[in-house]
Amino acid sequence: MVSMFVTAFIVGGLICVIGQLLFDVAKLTPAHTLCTLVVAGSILDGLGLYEPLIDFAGAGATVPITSFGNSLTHGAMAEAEKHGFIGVLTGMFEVTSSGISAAILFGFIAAIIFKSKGKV
Amino acid sequence: MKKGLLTFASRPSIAATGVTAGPLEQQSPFAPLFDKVYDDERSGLLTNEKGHAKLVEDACMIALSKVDSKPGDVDFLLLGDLVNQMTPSNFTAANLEIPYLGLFAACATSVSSLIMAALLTEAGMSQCTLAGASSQHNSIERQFRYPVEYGSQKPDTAQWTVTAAGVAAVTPNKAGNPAITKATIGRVVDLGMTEPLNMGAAMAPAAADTLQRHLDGHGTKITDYDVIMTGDLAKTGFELYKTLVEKAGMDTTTNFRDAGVEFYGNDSNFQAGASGAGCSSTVYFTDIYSKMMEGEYKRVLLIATGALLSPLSYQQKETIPCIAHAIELTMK
Amino acid sequence: MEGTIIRKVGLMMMSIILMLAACGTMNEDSIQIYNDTDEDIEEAKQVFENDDRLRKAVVVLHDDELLAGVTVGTFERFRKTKIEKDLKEKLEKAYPEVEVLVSADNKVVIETKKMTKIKDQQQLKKEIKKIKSLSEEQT
Amino acid sequence: MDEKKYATLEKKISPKPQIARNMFTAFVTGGTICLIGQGISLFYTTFFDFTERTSSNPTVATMIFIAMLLTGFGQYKKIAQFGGAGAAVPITGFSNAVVSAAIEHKSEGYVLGVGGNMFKLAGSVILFGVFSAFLVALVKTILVKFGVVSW
Repeated sequence: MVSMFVTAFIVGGLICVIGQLLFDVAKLTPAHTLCTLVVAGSILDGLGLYEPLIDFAGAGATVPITSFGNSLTHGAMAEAEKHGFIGVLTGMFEVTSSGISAAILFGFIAAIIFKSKGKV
Repeated sequence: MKKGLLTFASRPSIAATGVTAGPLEQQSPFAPLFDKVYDDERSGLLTNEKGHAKLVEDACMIALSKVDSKPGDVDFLLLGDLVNQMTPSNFTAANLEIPYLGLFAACATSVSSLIMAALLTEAGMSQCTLAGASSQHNSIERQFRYPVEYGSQKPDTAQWTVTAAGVAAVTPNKAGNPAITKATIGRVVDLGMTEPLNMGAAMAPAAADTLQRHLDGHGTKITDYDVIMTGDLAKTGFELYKTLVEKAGMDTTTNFRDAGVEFYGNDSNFQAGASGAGCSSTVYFTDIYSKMMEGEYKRVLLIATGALLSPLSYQQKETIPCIAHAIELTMK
Repeated sequence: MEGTIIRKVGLMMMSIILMLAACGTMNEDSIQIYNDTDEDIEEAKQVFENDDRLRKAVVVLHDDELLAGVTVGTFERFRKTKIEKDLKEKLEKAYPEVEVLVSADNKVVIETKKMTKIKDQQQLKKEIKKIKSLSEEQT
Repeated sequence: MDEKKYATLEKKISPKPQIARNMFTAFVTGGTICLIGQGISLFYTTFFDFTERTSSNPTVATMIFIAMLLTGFGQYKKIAQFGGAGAAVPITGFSNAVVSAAIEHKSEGYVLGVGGNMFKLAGSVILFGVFSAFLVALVKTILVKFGVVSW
């Protein structure tokens, strides 16, 4: 059980180090970096490399943004397996519905509750 | 290049100054000299822009109270800020009902408005003109960079926009007050800098160019001035600016200062230092102004620097054009 | 100063990784089999014992269903799905007429461990069906 | 002073990002956030009917909720200034992008402000995620149809 925590910490940290390298070395803006990582996530899943990583690292692979790309692709491929080409469209948000809906919902609730301050 | 040089024979004076600042600015070494300080970024109002307008209006009223006159006695109001279409300055002009000229030179507006006021006074058309510039951290941050609460890692070259407004009342020559004697209108200089989080590097060449033209045009030397203070180059820009000036064969070790470097002291929370029209105008109208009134400085050269980019020009991969206006104040 | 921190942390990381890999292999008490049918459980024990990729196994054998929750070694988790398939084949060869479900998921291990203590048949059947549906779920 | 000479001068004088330090802080921050994520997913597997695989959905939702609170109280930008990509890459960074844009544009009203600007930063992530997923799934389906690859 403890080993899951350690692997999650290490794999999560490494993915963030890659993001930091994209920030500092490749001089990408945060938005570009996140898009690159999402695309990388979905390509990795296409090659079937991301699922074993989730098995190995648990939250270390599902929390970073690469898991968003992965679950989109995974849903699309799972549905495409059953229904062919149309499945690619129908299955897209099959797996990852909670991420987007939670972000939209909590974003709006935050807009109602909070007021931004400028303190450092 | 002898163009863009101004000499004011009638030596218009800065009769009084009004400076207001936000909560974060209380930790600035210049804070004791501020006339009014708010404990909330929005000075208690609903939106950032409303707070920004109140900041400017209070600064104008304070400057007027020091020359004990009312908005009705003022001939011209010259204001500028960085928000889209300068709405805070426009709303202030609406409340004060003074004939209004909106000026935009980004963070160089503090000096460009002084130059325009001096010109109007020199032409004998104005007994009292209010000239000033302002900026507010929240409204600039959300317009130029990211939402305030967004967690992006600011590099060491980033600058923190100051929440402050500085306004000066310019009148025909008055003994005992700093007089505006010479000025140089800056040229737009663009040496291909593209990183909006390193504006100091983009503005440094403009400051060096204006300094060089001012000294050559008016036939003065670095040593004639007690201090040569640039607007908001901050640490990186100030280093580059000094290097450029030294390459032109001048010594920058004695009397070179920068408002951006000094505004927040040496607090690493603010990365390279301060920026914004509020930064240069407040330091000029408090620190420099009081030191001249006390006689510590006899002759100063103020070079305010401004980056003339927009969020749109950045996204369209344009480089950052910059400008720097210079003005010379003398105590007789 | 930077360099020393990085070296210290690097060292710490290496030791943790070594510790993970070196965990113990299978032994007697790490296999729990609950069997209320007349099937011979010796072969199942054999299958789990000589597979050194596993660290723990909990098996419930109840009329024609066999439910096995296994925990694999840290670095074997990369091939978790393959391990599940292997064990399923072996067990199906050993018990042809029994319906086999093998899962390396934590949840299944926890639930099967609880199930070994349930006595009444009805409850047990319901639990097994619940676990089956859980492990097929995608979202 | 022409552009090239000035560019080299600027490169020499502008402070470089401390790559080693930033990598270390990103590693620690990202790791801690994923550690917390692992704790939450363990919580869901033990007390609720989620397997290890399906517990990622409620975990992501809870992390987004926590990031909303941190952003609302103005703490997230401090974590991000320290952690850099360590705070931006996890799903909390995505939630921070959505929540901060929503809070920021509240002054323009809920429909035009919050509605119009909420996905100003995070929208590109969704766009490129869906587009890349579509391409990858399409390519894979074609390959499978040609029998080059099996599912």
